[in-house]
Amino acid sequence: MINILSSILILAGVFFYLAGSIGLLRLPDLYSRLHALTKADNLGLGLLMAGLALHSQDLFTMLKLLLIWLAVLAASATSAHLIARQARRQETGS
Amino acid sequence: MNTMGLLVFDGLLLFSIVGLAWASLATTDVRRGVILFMAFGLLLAVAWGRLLAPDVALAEAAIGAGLSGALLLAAVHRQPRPLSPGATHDSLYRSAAAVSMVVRWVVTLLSAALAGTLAWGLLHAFSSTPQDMLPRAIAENLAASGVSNPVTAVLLNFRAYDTLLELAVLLTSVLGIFSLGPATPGYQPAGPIFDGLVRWLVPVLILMAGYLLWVGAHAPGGAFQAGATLAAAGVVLRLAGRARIGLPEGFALRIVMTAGVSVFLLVGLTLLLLGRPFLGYPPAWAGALILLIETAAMLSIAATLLLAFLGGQPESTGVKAAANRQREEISRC
Amino acid sequence: MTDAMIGLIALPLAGALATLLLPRSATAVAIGTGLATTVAAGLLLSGVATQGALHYEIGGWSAGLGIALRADGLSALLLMMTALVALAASVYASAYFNTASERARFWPLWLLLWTALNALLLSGDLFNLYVTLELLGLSAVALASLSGRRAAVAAALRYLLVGLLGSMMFLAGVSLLYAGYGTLDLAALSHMVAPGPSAWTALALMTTGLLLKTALFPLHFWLPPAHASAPAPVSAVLSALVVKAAFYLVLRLWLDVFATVVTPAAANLLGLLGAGAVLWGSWHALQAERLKLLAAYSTVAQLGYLFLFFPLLLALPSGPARDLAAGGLVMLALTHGFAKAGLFLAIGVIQQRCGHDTIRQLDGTAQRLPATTFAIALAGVALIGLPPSGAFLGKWQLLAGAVETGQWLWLVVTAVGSLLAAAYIFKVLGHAFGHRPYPNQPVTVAREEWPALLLAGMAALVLGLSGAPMWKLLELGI
Amino acid sequence: MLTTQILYALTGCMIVALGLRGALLHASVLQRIVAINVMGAGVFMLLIAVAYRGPGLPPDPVPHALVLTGIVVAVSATALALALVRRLHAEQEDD
Repeated sequence: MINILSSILILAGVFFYLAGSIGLLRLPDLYSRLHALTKADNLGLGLLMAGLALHSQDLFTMLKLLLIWLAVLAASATSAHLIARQARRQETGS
Repeated sequence: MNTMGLLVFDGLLLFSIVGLAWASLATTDVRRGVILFMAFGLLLAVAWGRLLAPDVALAEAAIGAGLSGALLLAAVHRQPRPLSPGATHDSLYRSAAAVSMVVRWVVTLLSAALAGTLAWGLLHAFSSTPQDMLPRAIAENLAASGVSNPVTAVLLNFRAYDTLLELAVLLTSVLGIFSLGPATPGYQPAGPIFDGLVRWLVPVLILMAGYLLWVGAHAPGGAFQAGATLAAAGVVLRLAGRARIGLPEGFALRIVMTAGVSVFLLVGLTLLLLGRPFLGYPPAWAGALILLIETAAMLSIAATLLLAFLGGQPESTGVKAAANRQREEISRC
Repeated sequence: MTDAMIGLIALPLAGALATLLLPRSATAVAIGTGLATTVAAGLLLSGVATQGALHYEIGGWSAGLGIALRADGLSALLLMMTALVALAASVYASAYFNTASERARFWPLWLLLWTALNALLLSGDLFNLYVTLELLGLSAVALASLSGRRAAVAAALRYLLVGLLGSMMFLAGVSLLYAGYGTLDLAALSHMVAPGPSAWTALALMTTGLLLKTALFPLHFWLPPAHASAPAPVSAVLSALVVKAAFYLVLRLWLDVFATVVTPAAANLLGLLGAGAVLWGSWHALQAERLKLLAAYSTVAQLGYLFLFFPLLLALPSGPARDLAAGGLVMLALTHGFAKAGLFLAIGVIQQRCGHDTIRQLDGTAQRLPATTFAIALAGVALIGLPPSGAFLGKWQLLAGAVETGQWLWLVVTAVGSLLAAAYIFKVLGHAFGHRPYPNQPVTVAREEWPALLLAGMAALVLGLSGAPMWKLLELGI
Repeated sequence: MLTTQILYALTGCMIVALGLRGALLHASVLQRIVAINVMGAGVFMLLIAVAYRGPGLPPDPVPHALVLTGIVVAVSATALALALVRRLHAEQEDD
């Protein structure tokens, strides 16, 4: 039961990753690509981590997985912000 | 997981690794090349994990991809912009057309021949029965090595002498960098969002470095991974435009830079004076001595990697290295 | 005696740390370290002479599991030469660098370079050799770029990249040997390595990597600019010792580890490259307009002679004739080490005193700097190979071997090379002895002139006359 | 012979060749430095493949230690090379 549930979560995570990657390749401009990448990948990673946490059945491992997700969340949000701000500055030419 | 699935995974991973290596070298845009190289390094870390080499995976991600990438990106950033793409008079840039088609083909064929010969030699080497004397000897002596992670045992006990010289290599590199000029100017202070990230990320990185150092005795980790993590904390502070990035100054800086080699050498020579072989730790003390050496090494590694990122001696130490380069000529013939 | 081996590595390394931590007394610390290291080299040499080849297991772990240091006649002689040359160059450097900041930057890197040379010559482990090669390469590059001038930095960058390429090839060969034989210990490998695809490939890769580092024609392109633009004491050590360290490794691999794998055809290839180096290097030395460039091209040529010995050593059956040829090779290598170091230091004196090293404008140097001019002449005697220099003995054995094995080509190359060497040396001396009035006292600046004079005298006079005991030592080696 | 080991070792050979080609041919010195790093990574892959003993079996720790050393040596050399490049650019701007 837990195995099936974790598999479903992992597969869902992979699906969001795929969507994010397709978005990166197909979307027209930097902002929407950034949007696709960060949002979809963060969600994908979260689902993946949830799936793995269920699979591990160990509280310490679960905490570590949660920590990884939070760290990546913060890092990717910050870097997306920095990239977007830099692009914006270059556009406005200041 | 079944064998077929793993084979597909290996295929995809290796295909991406070769593709990234190719792409990072095929582009004429240096920045793109460096970013692709960093991605290449991250996938290599996955490959090392796949081949059951977690210690190497950690080091690759932190040093191979992370710090090397940061160094290269900073270099790209400082590089003077060519006047028009493809045409520069800079002697560092041989124009692509100057390398004739013939040379290109000869070099390509040579490289392919190298790959072929190397593969031929390796396949022959693999076809003989694997020589497992050494792993067996390590397993037998692991108990006396003071640590239970075999990689740490090799690095800091069985082949500790290699590691001593390796720390000397790091030191040499930084001394060479110092003699080439002062550090690059710092960055502008970061905005609130990046600064907010830095505020909690740096303590986490420091904590993580301590954890990696400690855990290296019995699990993947150790001085190099820990030192790189600590250096990363400094790099993040530097990128956020902080004036203080955790490096001491003057004499204290030199102490930290040399701590790894000094402590290593002192331990080795003290043991020699006590009638043991050079770097021959008594088994009862081995664990403590290794932790002592690793702590000093971690600090040195972190300092040297961070100094390499700064690209020179921090200005505030007051040594104007570049001054007065022209030698006076005492008399003429 | 084995403690001398540890001393040879630990002393200069500790000295490097001390000069870094105490920059004010760096020169005194460095000279003291140099003296101590030279004593250690002397102790090791006498130890090898009395007890035969020595080895030391670091950490007390048996070779293979741990790393072993080894010293035999060949490595002990090279270590002694390294110590004497580096000590003389240290004395010279203490006068050459005249600002405190220059000295503070120079000494730690200098002693790290010395550490690397000693560690390389003592190492008995393939991967440890890779680490020592990198330590040697990085410290040499850092020292070569010390002046910070554009030409020096550009040459140092190329030197570094070529060196890294060489190291990577060497490491690929090491991986291959480890895959095939499961050990990195040189002594163990020399019993295990058998002809076959993996040994051939490993030998080819490692040799190519090392030939890049030792600058054998046609892989020499990086050497002249790097050696000619480095500070004089650094040039001396780069030409005399650093390229020779890589050569030493080629020799070890070919005669020791891969003795059963190498073929006469492969040795002939090395011989041919050596012949190319002799002719090409000597010719360009003759064309050079600056003294330093002349000395650097002459290094390319002199390394060529060393490779002419490979086909002879492989053709001669083991016995007295082969031992004599091997002895000649080592004699030639030692003589070149002393002579080239002396030549570079002497050029350094001229460059500093005259403000240039253009050969055409040397007129009157003999009157103004008699001792330095004499040093150049003595070094010249050794580079040409005139008696009683060690090079004369070396070349004599080369010729004897060539006649014995009927390999006449090497004879012709040696003759032409020596004639060209005579031409470029006499060109320099001709200018130096040009007209200029008033003689001065023979030695004008003792601390700068004596090191060059002693090194050149060692090459031209002492080595040649001390042939017999040295031969005996070498029988313990190769 | 292990399929995984051979697969990774052969990939290592390819990466070595790619790196060598880039190091010899590349126009920009920064990319030559990247190429040498790629070549190094290829050699490291050979070593890690040599260490692999199959799923579930402990790998040989020696090549792992060698590669760790190699990674640190490589980053040291890269840092020095980049400092030389920077100095060269600074000298050029002075001219």
